[in-house]
Amino acid sequence: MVLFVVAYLLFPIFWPPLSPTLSPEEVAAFFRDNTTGILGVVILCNLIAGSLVPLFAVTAVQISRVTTSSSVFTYAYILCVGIGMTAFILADYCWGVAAFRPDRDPQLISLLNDMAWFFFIAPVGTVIVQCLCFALSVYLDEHSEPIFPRWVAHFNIVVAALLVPSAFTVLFKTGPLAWDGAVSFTLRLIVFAVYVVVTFLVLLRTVNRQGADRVALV
Amino acid sequence: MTAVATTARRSIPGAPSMWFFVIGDLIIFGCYFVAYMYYRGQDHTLFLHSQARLNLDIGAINTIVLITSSLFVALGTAAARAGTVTDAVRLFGIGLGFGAAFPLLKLFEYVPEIVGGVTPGTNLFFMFYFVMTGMHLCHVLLGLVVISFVIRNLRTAPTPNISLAETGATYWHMVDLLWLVLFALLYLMR
Amino acid sequence: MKSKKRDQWIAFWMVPAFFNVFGLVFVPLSWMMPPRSPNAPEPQMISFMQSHNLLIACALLTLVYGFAPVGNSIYLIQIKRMSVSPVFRYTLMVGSITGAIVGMLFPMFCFGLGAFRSGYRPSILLMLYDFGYLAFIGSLGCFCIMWMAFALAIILDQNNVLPKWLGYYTLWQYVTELMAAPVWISKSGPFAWNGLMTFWFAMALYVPWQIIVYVCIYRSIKNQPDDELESAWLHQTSPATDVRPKATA
Amino acid sequence: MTTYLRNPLTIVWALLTAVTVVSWLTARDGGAAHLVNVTVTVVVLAIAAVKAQLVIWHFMEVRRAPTWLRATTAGWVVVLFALLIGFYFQSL
Repeated sequence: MVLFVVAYLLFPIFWPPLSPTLSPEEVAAFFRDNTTGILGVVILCNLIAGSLVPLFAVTAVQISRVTTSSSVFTYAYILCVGIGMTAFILADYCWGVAAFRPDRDPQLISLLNDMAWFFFIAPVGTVIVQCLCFALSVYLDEHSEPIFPRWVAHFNIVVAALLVPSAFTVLFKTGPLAWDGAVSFTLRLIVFAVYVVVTFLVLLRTVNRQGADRVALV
Repeated sequence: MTAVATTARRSIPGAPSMWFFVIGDLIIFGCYFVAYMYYRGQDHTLFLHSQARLNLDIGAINTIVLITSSLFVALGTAAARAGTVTDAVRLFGIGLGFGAAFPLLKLFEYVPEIVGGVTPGTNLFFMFYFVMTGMHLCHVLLGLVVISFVIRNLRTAPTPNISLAETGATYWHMVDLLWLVLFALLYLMR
Repeated sequence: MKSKKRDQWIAFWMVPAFFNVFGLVFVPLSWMMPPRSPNAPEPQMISFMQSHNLLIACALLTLVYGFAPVGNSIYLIQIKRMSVSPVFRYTLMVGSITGAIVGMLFPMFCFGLGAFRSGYRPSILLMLYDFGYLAFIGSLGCFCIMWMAFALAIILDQNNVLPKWLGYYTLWQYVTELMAAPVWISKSGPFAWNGLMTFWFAMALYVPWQIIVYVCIYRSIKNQPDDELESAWLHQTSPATDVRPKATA
Repeated sequence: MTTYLRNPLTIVWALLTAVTVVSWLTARDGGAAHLVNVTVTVVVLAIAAVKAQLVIWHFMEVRRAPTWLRATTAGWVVVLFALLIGFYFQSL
């Protein structure tokens, strides 16, 4: 979590994210002149992605404690986390490779950069399903005193809805839906950060309350 | 033993799900054979030339090895059904022995070929040859595992599980049957 | 009566919808499947790579591919009910995670990337073209272990959750995956990635299998006795509070 | 142990091996290896069909199985070899 905040500060290099309309040459130039910044971001991003996994794992444990008729949502949640995080880390690799040797042929650099952006957007699909699974498991909780408060489910639904538009960055190069557009990029990051923080807090509460009845992971 | 003319039993030997698998496998391999024949029809000379480079002797010995192992497995099932478990175990053992000889011979056939530069990539015939015999080899290895399970069951279980023995035998005969057709198509055809 | 198995049903019905979209995205929209032959004439390949609806396909997939795990989780809960060790469940889990990325997401992105920016040299486009198809059709490993784990689980299972012949049918899925191996070697003829032996036989076996599996799972969810459900302890009359079933992994 | 060898199966086995050896010899030094030799192929395919049917009947004990099983297996052998020979001649 802390890493996430630190990376955020280092992120400003990326803050004005590369607009997709840049031609390969400019992209290569961009990579050339601030390689150190990018490499820093890449290394930190790897750590962040790694650190997010335990957070989601704890949510998976809590979901398994929710008494629905079967643990289909827990498995779906675990699989989504697996896929989402790998995609996120792959994005770093592409940036890292591009920044590693910036004097490569510009077209390759821009290809790697595009690939990085594609993978950066990919987790959107799984995060949406994650939120849906989480929300559904909370709604269907037949437990006498529900493990998660209701508003958590509503929050997840909202998060999922907000993330949907950013999947279309692939189509547009300019305007709100493009990479650097307000809707897809900034909204997505803010929503994601808020989501992580809120889940973190909710988990703190449920884990403490859970102290009483120990139940193994599903 | 031979006098026991088993009446026309209405039940299928072995588990019905195994027969589903056997028939399905036959159909799938049948499709592969037909596809092979179709592509062979398009380029006879290439197939003939490359076929000449195959080692016919090992192929033939392999066929005989498989048929004998099939015989012993069949005798083993008959013995198991008749209740004499010790003979059944020995018969299955011999069948397993012959069966295990098949992959060894296959190695003696593949290694010199691959060392000699004949790989699946060389031409279409060898691609078919390696893929089909490779698939068949997987079935043989699986069959060996199944038969060793049957032997273990015969030796350890107080009452031998007849249907397991029959299922294993049916599968093994199917593997032998597939090889017969493969042998004819790949080695003997002109 | 509020069906107790509602969460399973929701997950269950989500997946056929996903597969229809999946089919729609692949076949009619971007004409990616059935694949072109590996050594199609270059201009044809490049024009294919530039076509705009590859991008739409890509966007749709990024949105929808999250439902693949839901499909796999349905298999997982059925395996959980079987009397087999959890090893099969973990193999299937790991297989599906790698499979989703390597087998579905990455190839789609390769095509999307090609279409995204027009300035690429043909050599890069061809590389993406091969990468996409080889990764999609040639990816054997993860799917092999997935179907093998599923098949063995069904065959070895005592309390007969899914019919045995389905186990053998899944075993053929494993066999067809093996048949896809020559895709890496040959560029034309029956063993190329659009060849009869590797692609069409596998497809002919896969599509009916997918439908049959869903029919069987539908039946097994339907006639799963209520007392076997994990939420069963909640509805038991006995007030014992700590009779919570140990939810083994 | 030897009492089992006088089993009808062994006769079938002897027949199968004999036929294999015969086809092995004919193929080895029979027609020149590089010529499309129709007779050899037809003979070989016919032998393979007979062998397949023998294995199915005796070894798989389909002879005493219910009729539908006998029909499917026999049907498979007939259809397969008919297709094989058909494709073979179609391509000549």
